[in-house]
Amino acid sequence: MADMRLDVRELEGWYGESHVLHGASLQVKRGEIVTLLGRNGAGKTSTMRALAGVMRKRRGSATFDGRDLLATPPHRVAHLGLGFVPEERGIFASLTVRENLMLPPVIRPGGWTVEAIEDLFPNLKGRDTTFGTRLSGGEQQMLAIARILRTGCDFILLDEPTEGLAPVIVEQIGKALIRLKEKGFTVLLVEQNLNFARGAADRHYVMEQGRIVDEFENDSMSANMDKLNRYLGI
Amino acid sequence: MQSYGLLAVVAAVAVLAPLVIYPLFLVKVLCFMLFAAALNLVVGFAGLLSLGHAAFFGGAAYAFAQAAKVWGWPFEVSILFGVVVGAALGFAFGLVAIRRQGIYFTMITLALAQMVYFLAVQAPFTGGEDGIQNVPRGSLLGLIDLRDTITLYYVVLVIVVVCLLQIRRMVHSPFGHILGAIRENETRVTSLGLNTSRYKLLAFTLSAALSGLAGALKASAFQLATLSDVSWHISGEVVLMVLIGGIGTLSGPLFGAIFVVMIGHFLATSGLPVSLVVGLVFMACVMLFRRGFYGETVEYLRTRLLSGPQATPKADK
Amino acid sequence: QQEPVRIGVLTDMSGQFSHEAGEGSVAAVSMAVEDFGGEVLGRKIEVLVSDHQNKPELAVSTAQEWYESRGVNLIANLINSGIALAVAGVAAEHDGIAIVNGSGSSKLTGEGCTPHSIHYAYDTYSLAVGTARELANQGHKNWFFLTADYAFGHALEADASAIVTKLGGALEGSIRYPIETTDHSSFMLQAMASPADVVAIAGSGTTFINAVKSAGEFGLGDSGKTLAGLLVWLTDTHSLGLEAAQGMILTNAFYWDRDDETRAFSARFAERIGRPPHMGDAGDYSSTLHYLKAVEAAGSTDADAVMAKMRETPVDDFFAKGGVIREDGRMVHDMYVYQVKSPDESTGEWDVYKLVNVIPGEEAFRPLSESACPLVKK
Amino acid sequence: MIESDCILEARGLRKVFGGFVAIAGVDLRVQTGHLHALIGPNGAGKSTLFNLLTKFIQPSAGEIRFKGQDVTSAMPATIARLGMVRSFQISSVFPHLTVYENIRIALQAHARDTWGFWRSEQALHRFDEDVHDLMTQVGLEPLVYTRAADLSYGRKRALELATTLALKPELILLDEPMAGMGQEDVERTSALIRSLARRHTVLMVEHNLKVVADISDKITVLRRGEKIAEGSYDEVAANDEVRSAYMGGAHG
Amino acid sequence: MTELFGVPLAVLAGQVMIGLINGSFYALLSLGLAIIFGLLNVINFAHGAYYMVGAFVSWGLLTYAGIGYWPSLVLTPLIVGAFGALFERTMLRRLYGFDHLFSLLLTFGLALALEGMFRWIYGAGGKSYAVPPSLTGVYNLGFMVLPIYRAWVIVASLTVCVGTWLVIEKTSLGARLRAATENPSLVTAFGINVPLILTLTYAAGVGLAGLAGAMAAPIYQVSPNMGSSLIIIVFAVVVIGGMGSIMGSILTGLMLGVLEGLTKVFFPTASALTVFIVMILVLLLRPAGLFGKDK
Ligand SMILES: Nc1ncnc2c1ncn2[C@@H]1O[C@H](COP(=O)(O)OP(=O)(O)OP(=O)(O)O)[C@@H](O)[C@H]1O
Ligand SMILES: Nc1ncnc2c1ncn2[C@@H]1O[C@H](COP(=O)(O)OP(=O)(O)OP(=O)(O)O)[C@@H](O)[C@H]1O
Ligand SMILES: [Mg+2]
Ligand SMILES: [Mg+2]
Repeated sequence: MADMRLDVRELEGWYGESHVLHGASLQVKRGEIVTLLGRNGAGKTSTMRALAGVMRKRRGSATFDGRDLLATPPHRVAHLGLGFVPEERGIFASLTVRENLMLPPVIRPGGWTVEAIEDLFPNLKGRDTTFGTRLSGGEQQMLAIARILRTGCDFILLDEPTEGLAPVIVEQIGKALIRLKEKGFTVLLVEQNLNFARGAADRHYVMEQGRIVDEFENDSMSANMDKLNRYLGI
Repeated sequence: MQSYGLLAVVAAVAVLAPLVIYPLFLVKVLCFMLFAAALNLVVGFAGLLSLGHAAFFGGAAYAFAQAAKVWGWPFEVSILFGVVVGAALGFAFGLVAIRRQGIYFTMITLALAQMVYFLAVQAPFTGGEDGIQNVPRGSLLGLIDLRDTITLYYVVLVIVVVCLLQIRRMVHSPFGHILGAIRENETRVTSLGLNTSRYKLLAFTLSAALSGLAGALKASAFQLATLSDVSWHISGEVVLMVLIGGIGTLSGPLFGAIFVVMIGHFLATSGLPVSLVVGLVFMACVMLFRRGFYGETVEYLRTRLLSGPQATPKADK
Repeated sequence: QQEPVRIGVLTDMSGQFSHEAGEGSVAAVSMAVEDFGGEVLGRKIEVLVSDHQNKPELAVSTAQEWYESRGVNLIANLINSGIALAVAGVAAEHDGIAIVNGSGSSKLTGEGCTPHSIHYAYDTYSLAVGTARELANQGHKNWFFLTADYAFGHALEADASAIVTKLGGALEGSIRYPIETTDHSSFMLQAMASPADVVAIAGSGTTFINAVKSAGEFGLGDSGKTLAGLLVWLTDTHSLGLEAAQGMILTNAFYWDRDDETRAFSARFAERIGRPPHMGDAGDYSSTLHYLKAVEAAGSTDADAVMAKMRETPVDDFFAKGGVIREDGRMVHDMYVYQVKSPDESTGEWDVYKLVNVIPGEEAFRPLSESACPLVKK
Repeated sequence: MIESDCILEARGLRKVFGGFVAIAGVDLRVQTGHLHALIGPNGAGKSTLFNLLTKFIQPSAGEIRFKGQDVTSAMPATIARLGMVRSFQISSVFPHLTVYENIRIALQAHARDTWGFWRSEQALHRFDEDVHDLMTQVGLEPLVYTRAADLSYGRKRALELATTLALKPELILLDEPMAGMGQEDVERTSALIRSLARRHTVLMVEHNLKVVADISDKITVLRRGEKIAEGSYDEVAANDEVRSAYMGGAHG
Repeated sequence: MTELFGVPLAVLAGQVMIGLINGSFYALLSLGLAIIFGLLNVINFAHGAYYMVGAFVSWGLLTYAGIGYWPSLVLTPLIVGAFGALFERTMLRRLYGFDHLFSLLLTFGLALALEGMFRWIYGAGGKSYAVPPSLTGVYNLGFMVLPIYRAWVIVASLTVCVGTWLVIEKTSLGARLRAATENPSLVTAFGINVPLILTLTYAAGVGLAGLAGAMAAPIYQVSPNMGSSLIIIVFAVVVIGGMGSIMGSILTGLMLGVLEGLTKVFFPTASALTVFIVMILVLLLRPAGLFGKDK
């Protein structure tokens, strides 16, 4: 299938000796925004890490644009067009805001300009020389998203982007996601904020104990609310 | 129980050893065991890598030699004096160094120890590079004549065992737990309302006092105190002992001390280039046994035989 | 089968002093044993070697073990003054003998003297005497000291300045440089700025070599001052090179190219380890041989008996003529003052010194009347 | 004058970071027994204000009073000992210790049982019961022997809360306690915080408006280091400035 | 003659000059150390040993291959750097995830081993390396003679220092290096080949030490322990300058050289202590070092 971008089958993963992914399978098509939902500890972040190459001990198969992700050396993954915004933000303390922003190499043309980024996140304006981790928690989150937008990648792994952000900013990020989607970006999103997820996504996967256990179209979300509440323990 | 059996074997070996092995060598091993265990108290359990412990060890050796030889104080008082000097130096070092963390701490301890070294080179009472020789051993409490090395061995054995038990207790004590927590996340401990510097300072001083005891005992056994005891090579060597044995394990440093002291003796007559071999051993230990021989073995047994998810040794951060 | 006679060479085999002792002393002692025939009193002679790694406690425990349970009768070389003093003490408590050729500390025959120890080849006093007298004779009387700031350096400086003043010279100043100093040019400049006409370096090993190098670099020679080395090993001069060292005055107990006897020994020695012997090596050989002769004469290895024989018999070999071991353990023999040749004068790699003076034994060493040794009856 | 029902009072607090004004003269009064929420856009200075109150950083100007006592120049440890304890925005636990040990350390600190280097480990068993109580409160009891490092994000937050509670503080400062938690945890935790507020005073930073609306007694809104509104949720939610700067289209 | 505190000004001027020379050595050595620390978080205890190896390589090139001073100024850093790269690839790399204690101990062991090996092969006494003919002779400055070789050393090492600084601070390479230290796996996930840059950084750092060794060879005795007596001082320089601050180490190196030079005049016995006393004072008063940034 030509518009299939990410195809993950029976993905297993380990942190050292501890086995945390137990055969997760999921697919993402071009231009889709897909979320991973699940309780704390379900393995959402681990899935992202496994795909981005941060988690090294993996088994199963994961192809991205037809290429075998698991066989790609970790520093080549980004060059395939896969951008990663980690859960813990990963802002570098010894780099200034500017340096943090410019750090990921541009992998292809078409990335956002610094102006466009500052428009989306006005907080970052004028903070170029501040050290990264001096920013407030929310500002760090913005920076983490911003620097990936710059690289020109068109598939983004986004781990809880709204965590710690003020409602206005969350709204803006929601809009930004829609804009990205219009531009042809594909996004795999981990999100705890259900409202946000419903507003942005096309499809949702539900994870439990390192497996994908269910899948909904966004449209059928309301119909499946009971089931979802059970999964998420609400 | 099994461990009692093991304990009995160890005790028997310790008591009978001087019949087989040269007693002065054994005393040296004991002193370095104590020294390594004392250093491990700060390196392994408080996360403070000191490269300045030679100052306490050697400083106490000089103190002991001065007291016993020049002032003619009795054995136990002179030893105590050595401990006090070690502790005082440790306290002074601590006051300065504890304020900084990580490598800065290490560098300050190294610098302070170098200062002590230079003072020892130049101060009149240390005898410079000649050192202080022929220090009398005297007798314990005026009763037990220590001139016989075997007697001395048993006395040192008792002292060292008592200290090791105390160290063991300390590590598991309420204080020990706080230390461990400080090593893990100092800011968090501060936010729990504790002044972390004081805990580190106490740990450092205790460690220095015990190192001083080791140094004083060694000086009494060999009847001399010399520059080599305060040089940074000794600091490095004792770190090696701790590392080889296993940082943050209780019995590891003891094995480390035995191993390193034995290597020194073995190399003396082997005809091999000593520092080349020691350097290679050092590198091999870091690469292969990051938890130390002891820790690595325990870990192996744990994962292969028990395969239980017990807490791993605290070394690998 | 009788228990062999054992000689232990306790020295620095691989550390900072290994080029001043180490291999050379082992070779020298072994040669002495072979030359003696490998047997004494019908017992084989065995040579043990231990690398003390400059750790006094290692040296002491080795020495104790050797004397007590390994049947060692003589411990030889003993470089590193702390170790030499300690082992001399150990020897005194056992039925063993220690002969020091490595360390130069004059404490060994002073407050640290023992009935079982001998200080053989040289000491700080004799080195200072030779050089100071020679320079005074040449009319250089105003001295400036660059002294390594440790006991050995202090002793060299004290001994030399006592003689300089005795000979009517003046002390223009002295600088004590820390032993860790790598760059001596600063001190050299200060010395050059002083009115002294002799700049004496009271230090040894690499720091000595670096000091001499900086003297050359900053043109000490051009300023009309003379450089004096207070402890210079043949190997130091060799590794400095004549270009840098030429003209320097120094005192030594032995030089390989002194006469036919020394040349003969040196040729054999060089065959073994690839370089001629220096005073330590020659002393190790000579003293070992002297010891073995004394054992034979005494008919036993009992330390007191052998010591008595060694004192009774004068040393007469290529190293010393009519050398005598005094009651403080000092072996008294002639010392030699040399000047380093210029590259033009030299005909070979090791042809580095020319003899300028001989100091007779009785003048070369500290007189017994000034001795701090408790064994000396005054 | 400080009224007796006001546990914490800050006047004219100001903090400048190399020219950047993070807190521009804020007055804050926290009433005893209240659950007081601090909200505001990102970078408004909420965490900085927390840091100032707990003395992790020094204010450039201003005065802080806790229980009527001037603590402007006290050490962080002193503050904690007086009964004002915080949790961190970014998780702060002892990663290599187990959940159990993490909590026990806090109990030890509270009981001042920290110096006895000569005492045996047995002495620590007296805390067991309290540890279990706390673990149950935050829902961690199945994970007693798990190392903190192996916990998922949300559970680390719960653990941190438990250690904070162990200090039996009079005033608890919580910096985004619900960040990163799943729905399930959010509900449990907000219930927990509400129950806490019955015994302790709580000052809390939180972006989850639903939670803020549900449980807080009083809300202070910061923006760019300044206080722009204060009052009940309805009051501040009605404030236009607050809506445009912070809430956007979202209403509690 | 004019005097200051009883010391002729001319002598003082000479001492300052000498201090600068030593300082430029300190700067060159601590630069490499600072790079390795700042970017790899490794306390490279073997730095002094690499310096020593550099001097020996240079001596060996001349003795065994007849390669003279100028080519060896280029070859030596490359050879030493290549050795460093090999060491990093095979051993050091495996310790990155662990406490910095381990890399410190590993390099400590390497230092011992290298020193022991060279002593074993070449003896403790060392070798001499002649000043290259094109640089022999002296300038007469009036208050002192300045050997031409020493003047060259100042110029050369300062040029190298400033060049290195420019590369690290003014290029994106520097930022990548710093980021890679903090969180290598994330930087890798951004598409940067972290292992490669780390290797190159280490190689460059020790290459600088090798270069310093090659430049020192004609001045000092090329001996196995020439590094170990310097290493602690160089460490102190880096700590005083501010760990990881490149410019800090350069300036501090120079400053301490001069300061030490002056102590050698006024209080020679304590000159070895100067650096340590300064270090302790600085750390107490300015914890992050003179030029370090508070983190
Ligand atoms: N670094 C790690 N080492 C060992 N185990 C880990 C590590 N990180 C996470 N785990 C474990 O892996 C499992 C999955 O965690 P993961 O972080 O993927 O969950 P998550 O779904 O992202 O949860 P959350 O919503 O809390 O972020 C959990 O049981 C967690 O305890
Ligand atoms: N040490 C510092 N140096 C420079 N600027 C700082 C420092 N600490 C905080 N700031 C700045 O001060 C402002 C307030 O930060 P603070 O962390 O208090 O925000 P916050 O209200 O907690 O935001 P968030 O909701 O995103 O966590 C931010 O713009 C931040 O960048
Ligand atoms: Mg997650
Ligand atoms: Mg915040």
